[in-house]
Amino acid sequence: MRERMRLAATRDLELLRSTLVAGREPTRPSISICAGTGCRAHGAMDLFDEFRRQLDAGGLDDVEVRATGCHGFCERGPLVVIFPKKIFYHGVKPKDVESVIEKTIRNGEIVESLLYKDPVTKEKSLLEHEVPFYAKQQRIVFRNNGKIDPTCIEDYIVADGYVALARALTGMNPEEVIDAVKQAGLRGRGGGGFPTGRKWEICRAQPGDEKYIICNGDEGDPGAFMDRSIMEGDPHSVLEGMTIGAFAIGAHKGYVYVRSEYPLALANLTEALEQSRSYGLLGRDIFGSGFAFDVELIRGAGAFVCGEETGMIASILGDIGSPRQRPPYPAESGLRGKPTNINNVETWANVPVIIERGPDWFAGIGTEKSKGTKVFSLVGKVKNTGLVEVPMGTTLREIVYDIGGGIPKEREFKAVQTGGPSGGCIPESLVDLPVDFEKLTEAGGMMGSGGLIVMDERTCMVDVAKYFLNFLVDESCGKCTPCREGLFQMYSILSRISQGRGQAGDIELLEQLGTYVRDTSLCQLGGTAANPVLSTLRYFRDEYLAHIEKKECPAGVCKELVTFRVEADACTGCGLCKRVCPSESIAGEKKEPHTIDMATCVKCGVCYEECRFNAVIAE
Amino acid sequence: MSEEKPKKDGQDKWEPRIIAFLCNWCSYAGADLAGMSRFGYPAPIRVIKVPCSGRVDPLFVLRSFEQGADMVLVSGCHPGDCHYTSGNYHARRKLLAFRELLTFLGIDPRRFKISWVSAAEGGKWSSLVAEVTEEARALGPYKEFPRSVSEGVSDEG
Amino acid sequence: MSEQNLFEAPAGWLKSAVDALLSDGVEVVAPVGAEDGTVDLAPVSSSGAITLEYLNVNQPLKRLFFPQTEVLIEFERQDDGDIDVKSQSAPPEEEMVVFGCRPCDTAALDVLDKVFAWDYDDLRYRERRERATIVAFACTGPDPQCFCVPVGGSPHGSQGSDVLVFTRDDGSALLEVNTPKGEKLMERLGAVARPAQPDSGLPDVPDIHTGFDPEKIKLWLDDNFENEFWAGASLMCVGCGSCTYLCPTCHCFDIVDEGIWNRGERRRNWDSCSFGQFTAHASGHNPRPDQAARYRQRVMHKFKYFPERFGLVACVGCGRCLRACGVGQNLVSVLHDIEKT
Amino acid sequence: MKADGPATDALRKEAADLLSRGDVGVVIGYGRQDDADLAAPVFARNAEDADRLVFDDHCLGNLAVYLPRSEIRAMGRAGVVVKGCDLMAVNVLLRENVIKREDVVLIGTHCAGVGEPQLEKCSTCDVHSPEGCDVVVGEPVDQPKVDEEQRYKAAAEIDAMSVEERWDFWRSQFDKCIRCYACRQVCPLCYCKRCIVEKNIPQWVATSAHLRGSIAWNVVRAFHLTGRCVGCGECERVCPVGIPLGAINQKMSRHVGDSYGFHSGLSADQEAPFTVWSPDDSDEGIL
Amino acid sequence: MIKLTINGNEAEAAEGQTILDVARELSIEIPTLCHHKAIPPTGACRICVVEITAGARPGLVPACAYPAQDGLEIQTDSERVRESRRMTLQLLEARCPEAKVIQEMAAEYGALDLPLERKDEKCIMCGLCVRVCKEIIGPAATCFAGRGPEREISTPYKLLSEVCIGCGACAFVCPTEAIDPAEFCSIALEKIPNEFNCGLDSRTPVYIPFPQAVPNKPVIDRENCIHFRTGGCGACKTVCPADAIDYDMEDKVVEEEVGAIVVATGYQLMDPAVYEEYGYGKYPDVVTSMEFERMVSASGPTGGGLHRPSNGELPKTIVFLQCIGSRQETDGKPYCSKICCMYTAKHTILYKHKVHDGQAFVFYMDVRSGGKNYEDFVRRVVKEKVATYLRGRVSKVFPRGGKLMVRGADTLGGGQVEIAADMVVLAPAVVPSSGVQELAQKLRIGYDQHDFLLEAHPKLRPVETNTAGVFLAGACHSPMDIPESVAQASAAASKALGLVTHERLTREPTIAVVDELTCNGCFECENVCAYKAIERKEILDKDGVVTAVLAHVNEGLCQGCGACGVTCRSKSLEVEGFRDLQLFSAISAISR
Repeated sequence: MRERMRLAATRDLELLRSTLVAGREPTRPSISICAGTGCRAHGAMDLFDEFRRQLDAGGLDDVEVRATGCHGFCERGPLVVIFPKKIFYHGVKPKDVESVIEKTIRNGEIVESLLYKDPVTKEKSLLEHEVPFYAKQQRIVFRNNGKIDPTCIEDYIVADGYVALARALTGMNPEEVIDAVKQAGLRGRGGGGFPTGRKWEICRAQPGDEKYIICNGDEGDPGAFMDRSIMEGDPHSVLEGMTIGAFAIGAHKGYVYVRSEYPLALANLTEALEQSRSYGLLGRDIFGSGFAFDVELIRGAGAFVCGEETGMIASILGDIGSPRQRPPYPAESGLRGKPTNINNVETWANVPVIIERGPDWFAGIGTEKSKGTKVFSLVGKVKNTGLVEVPMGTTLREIVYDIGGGIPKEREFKAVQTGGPSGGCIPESLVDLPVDFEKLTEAGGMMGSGGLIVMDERTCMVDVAKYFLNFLVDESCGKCTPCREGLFQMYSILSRISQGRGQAGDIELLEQLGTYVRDTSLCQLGGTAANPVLSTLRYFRDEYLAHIEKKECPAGVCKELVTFRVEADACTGCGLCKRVCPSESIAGEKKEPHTIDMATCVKCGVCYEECRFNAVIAE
Repeated sequence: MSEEKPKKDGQDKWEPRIIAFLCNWCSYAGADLAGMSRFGYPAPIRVIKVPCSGRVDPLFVLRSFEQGADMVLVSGCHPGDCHYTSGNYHARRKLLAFRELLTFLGIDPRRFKISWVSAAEGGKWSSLVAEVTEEARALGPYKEFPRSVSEGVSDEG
Repeated sequence: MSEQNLFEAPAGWLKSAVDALLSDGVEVVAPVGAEDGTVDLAPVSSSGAITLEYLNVNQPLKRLFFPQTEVLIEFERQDDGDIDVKSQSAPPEEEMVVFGCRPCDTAALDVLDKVFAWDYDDLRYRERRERATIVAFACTGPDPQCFCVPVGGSPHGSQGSDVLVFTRDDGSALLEVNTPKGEKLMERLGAVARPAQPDSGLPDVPDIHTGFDPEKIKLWLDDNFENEFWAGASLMCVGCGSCTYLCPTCHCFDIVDEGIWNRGERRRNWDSCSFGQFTAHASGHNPRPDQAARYRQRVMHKFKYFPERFGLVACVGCGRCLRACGVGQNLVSVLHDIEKT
Repeated sequence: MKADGPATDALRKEAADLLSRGDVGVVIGYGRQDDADLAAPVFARNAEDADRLVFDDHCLGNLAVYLPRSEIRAMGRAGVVVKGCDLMAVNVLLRENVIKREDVVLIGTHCAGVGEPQLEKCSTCDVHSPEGCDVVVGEPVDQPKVDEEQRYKAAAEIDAMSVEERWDFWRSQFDKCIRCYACRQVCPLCYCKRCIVEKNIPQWVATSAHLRGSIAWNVVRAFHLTGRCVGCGECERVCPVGIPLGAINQKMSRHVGDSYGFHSGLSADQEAPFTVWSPDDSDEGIL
Repeated sequence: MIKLTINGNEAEAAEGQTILDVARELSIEIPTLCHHKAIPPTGACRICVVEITAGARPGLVPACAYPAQDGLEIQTDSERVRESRRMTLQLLEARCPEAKVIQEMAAEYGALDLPLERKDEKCIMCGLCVRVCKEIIGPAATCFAGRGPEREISTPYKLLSEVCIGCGACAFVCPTEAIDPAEFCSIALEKIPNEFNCGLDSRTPVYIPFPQAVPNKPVIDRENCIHFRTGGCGACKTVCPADAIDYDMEDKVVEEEVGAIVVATGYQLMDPAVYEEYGYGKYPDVVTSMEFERMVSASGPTGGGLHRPSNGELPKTIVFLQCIGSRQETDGKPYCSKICCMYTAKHTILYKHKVHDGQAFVFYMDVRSGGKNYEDFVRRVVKEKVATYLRGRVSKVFPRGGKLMVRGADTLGGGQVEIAADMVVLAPAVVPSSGVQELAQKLRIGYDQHDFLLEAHPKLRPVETNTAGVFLAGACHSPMDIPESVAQASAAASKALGLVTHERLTREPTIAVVDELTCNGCFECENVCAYKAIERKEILDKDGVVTAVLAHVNEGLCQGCGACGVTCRSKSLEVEGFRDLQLFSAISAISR
């Protein structure tokens, strides 16, 4: 552990940075291994160890191996980048280490098999940004992800880290900072899209010396992990953003609220806090400006509702995470009754760049009302799942097809669900919708924190609505009647519809309840909770009607309404369905059409899903 | 009419002088009832109506003896029946104590009677009077007791 | 009055005299002892009841002439409504001889005689006095409460007695005859006593240690009707009548009517200036509202008013008031206090 | 007990303190005059007066008799020296609203008995040490066990006689009565502004000193003290003609004691037997 | 000053006021459930939503928790609002079908019967219990646990609460009686029996004694109140919206000078447990008629549901036993309690209303139905076979096979009968309320050997007592039913009015008078006066200083018995007409 000296002034930072840069040979090879949670799941840490072991063993102990934050292309992990050429390998296994060292490190050669090959064009990409997945992205928030070791503050400093803070604290006054953020047009990335600068301004204007800022890292949407990736991969960008924000608002204490399900994010943030403090980047008199600020890390218990700002404030104080009625808004009366500013991780991470590169630069990205980029977690029935950061205004088609690589198994794109569980479904017909706050909302979806779930023809929209509602029923804090009872009843209705017990009037009742829940719930969880139902009803009412009136599930998902059979003509007798059937209900000889015994079939739909010849028919 | 000589009723027969204090609500009413019921009782009894046996100052008894009574009777409501709630209870304590005192001083207690006679007890009244009159007759004139006025000359000098 | 006024009587003389008188039908009143040890003058039916063991008789001599209660008149309402009033007849005319009273008590008769024959001749009193012959016994051993001397008396004083007897321890006695009534008695007794030898000297007069000057006291009383002294002196007095009723000279009385429905009698009863109601008016007003006024009255009457009116102190120094007082009030001390001021 | 004993010293000091502090306007106590048998009352008005106070066995009187008197009340708060027996009379005076407790300072004296020879009542005294006084002076005295029968001995002797004998006995006693009312005047409980004897509309009691009047007087006196008399014996002590009044008082005390469990003077908040009743009172002797 | 508009009315609000506060000041009714004036608002139930139409983001907001803001325009009863409330109520009703408070509100909002999934919760999750405990009382013994529909009221880790002080504030504020601190408090909390319901249910230490109590206000039972026992709690004070709780209040003696007193202390039932043969107190299904009355009362402990106390089942056979203690010369009360025959007839009818196929039996000695239409009523019961009347006494009630065997004689039918009953109702003797003796002694009025108060004359002065100005009404005088009590009360009231409306009182001339010249002020007369007619009169000198306190006779109270005069030793009290002189004269005259 190297000695870290307190940076008493901006000069100290510059000095440190030049020292660090000088100490690094830009030409010397080094290895970045994505150690985001996705890649770790693919064995990234074993890979890391293997590289280290073999390098050391091979006398290459001066080659640095870095475990970096998430690169986003989780579908293909573990991802490895070899510097200085930035050669991009994907799906690297420990067995590949030997050849990578031998070929690429020692000899500068390429291991072809590890390069990305476009599934359509079959072209291989050598560098990361050449991969189509990355090509249409603009990585501002993710500027350092994959490049730096998140546990090493020096890496961040080398990457121009804390320059923005130095500038804000020593060269600007709080108003100027707020103006810059306003001018940049930054809007909250947590979902609401409230202008950040305006929010800061309100909080700053509140009387009193005791103010707080909070970083909302309680990312609870199923399938969303962009905040996690930032906290894991570039924690200092969040801390720097918070410190700048605190300066602008006049707060001296900040909290980062992270759920315990994110152990890596917690570890990296903890490390980052210690390092920042040791450099005096947190604490009193930062950069000699007289400004004092420190951050406390709060571990949440993983309740979705704690993402709601008043719920989070309650949780920080140790209370049960139930939201409270607003107004008063936290900006007026938040934590301990003091003015409190809450921004999402991604929002905070945007702040240093805005200060560093100027608001105009930032404002130049995106659409008229939505500036900058937005990170989406692209999941579902799409080939390239992962985190994507695109400028505001990028169309859904670009995201789903150009970045996501389209729908697998040649199935038809049906809809995309945006905004997390409380978001809405946007149908295929709106696939050219440019994504920004207003457009999504108009279409019945929402930006939310940036979940994008792609659905294909085999997705039952009633089931989708039921799925999300189930999540929300569970995650509702249960405080207010509409959310607790209303969602429960809606879920109950959806359940009976999906079970074929739907009755005339259920759709109207769902709409009635949905509107009621939306209009009267205490917090935004309830306020948006009906979205999955309302938006699917809006675009897929027929599907509901089919369930209710014909007792059919057109997508073949709702088990009670579906039976499976094998279309003998289409069946090639490959036996896949027989292999995957958990209840051994499928029989058939090789090359002969198979049959399903409905008496024992549990309607799991695996055969239906797996059959490559669409020979399994759901009716 | 000479008071100190035995009362003459035509046959030179001495009759005792019995002074009876009767409470208005019970004993007097009882005596009344006896009359209405035509129960007979001896004549020597001389009735003074008082509101309540509790109104009978024990000194009335002494006074009666001084004035020539051979026997004194105080009669009130039965315990618990007092028209005035508790007058007879007070009377009971005082009169019994007074009789105790008189007895101690040598005054024959048989000459001082206390009775409870209710408004309904006309019969009791009648028999009671008969009884005490008989007793008074047997006791004879209460000569020992110093009367207010002696025959002809004053009793003391 | 005969020149011979001293007689010698041998032991047993009293028995003989009493028996003789009784047999003559004379009422004899003599000292009789009671169970509680007190001795009082009472009619005797034999000489055996007489005792000589006493300093003085308990109750004063006056009651023989001025009884505590006596009927004055009787009245009766007639059938026609008229009231028939009968004066009580005079006391019986039988002779009475009183033995054993002391010179102080006989001296007190002087005081009573003056009162009852003053502006009104009290027939009853006079008649009782006239029928009685008083044989007083001279004092042989006065006690500390006795104070006859300062008020003009003497243990051997003959004032008021017809015969004064000097008893001797051996039962014999020397009899000094002071009045014709006495002479008459001696004649009647005849053999019981014989004239004494001229040299039969009288015994020595016992000493009375108490002394004060009634003149001096009167001088003070003359000026001190209103004086804080009375309040202080009377404080302990509880206002009973024992001193007055035992006093041989006190003579206040009250008149009451007693009776039954149609008949009654009017009585004269002793009364006492010590009593709170003594001077109470029917109006409710009481000129002697407190014990101080009443006690002052008692002293004034005896030592100022009476001497002014009758020329003698209305106190004979018998000491009964001192002895009888339940709370220890001492007239002599009070007089001494007056003398001292 | 000697006049110059510790009780006297303590008494004088206490009285002097009370008087000099102005706590009381007078201390009613006993004093000795020459060698008189009876310690006469002393009314100490100041600290010097207090030196005249004594307590010894000549202190027979019951000084409570002075408490109701207007002359004493006019002096202000009164301190009074009380023996245990006297205190009982004070309790009755308190009970009967004659005096207020705050108007008196009770100076109790431990007392082994008074009189030469000792008074009869002292032999059955169970209040040698008065309780409830403001201060108690003298040496505490052992409380011997009291024979209840002894307490009522005089009455019992008379009770043993026949009615006729009793009549003769009392007749001779009452014949002696001179109606001086010393018994009344010395009794602390005979505080009436106007005694019934002095009421003449009607004339309840003949004032004449004849047997009738004296019976009436003695009956009234005894009856009016029934349930109240504390047995201090002053009436009998001061009677100039020696009527055994104590026996009558004993008789009536015993009656209320036996019939109603009442013993007068034990405290100031008793309920006198003639002001209360119980439905369970005996009916014996009632026709 | 904040200016806003509610339903078109301009209103002013102070900083910190909520819309609800302002609306209530304007007497605009807004329903609430989770709101309590004493507890900071939470906005959970959403029943109080109102519509913001201008001045802020339009929409529905909870009036209880939404601050009044300048320029707000609010509709409290718009169709949108009503629809929202209706839905809230339907959802809550689906959750808590039994909750009366919801039913009542739902009735008002015309809630539809939507096909919702129904639960059977008691708790409407308003959270008042948790909030009052934490925010008002302090210990935070209760909390929310679980989320969403699983949210429930619990204690931390669902353990017995060590911090619960058992104050019951939670139960007090709970609108649906869903919480019982006894279930989670580590202190053993004893149920306080509800006296009015014969202890058949329990009540809180602060409670309204009974429905229609006058005044209809709560009282604090100090013996059971946590605050008075421990100094803690204080819940009722903090939650009381009217700030009406004052713990420093002491019982005070209120002295009123009145001209008349009407005694109407009523009656109680004799404890039938003294008759062991009927098993009262031993077998839970043996109840008194009063308990039965409460059971069948709609406002009673069971809300009118008649169940066997032993097992909650419907009593199919019921036996009414008459004269339990009444007309029992030897071991009870010799008198007839008078009301039992009629109320039992009523009870049989009530029973039939509750248990249509039930069988009722009545054991009676005589049916005494004197009174207007009374006999008709009893006849109807008998004729319509509402109940079977058996003339005879019951010798024993004993359990057998889950039933109560009632063994008795049927003297008309002949022989012994034994009925297997589910429930036995006893009609105990009517006795005067306890403590009436003490009261009577205070008032100086008489009472008989059963403690019933005595009238001055049974025929001529039936509502008067011997003490002037004291009158009787109702069963304190003797067993009587409602019409009789009302009649007597009316009579007593008229008598009392007759007394107090006259300028002067008429009284007997024979009353005591005091001779103030001789009165000693010993007040023994006061003690002997049965009528409290002796007063204490202060005698003042000319400077106004009290020189003496002497007896004085209240001429209105004195009845002239003369006991005072006898007690007075100084003879300062005499009764006019019976003066001592008059009696002396009588003695004298009669002695001739």
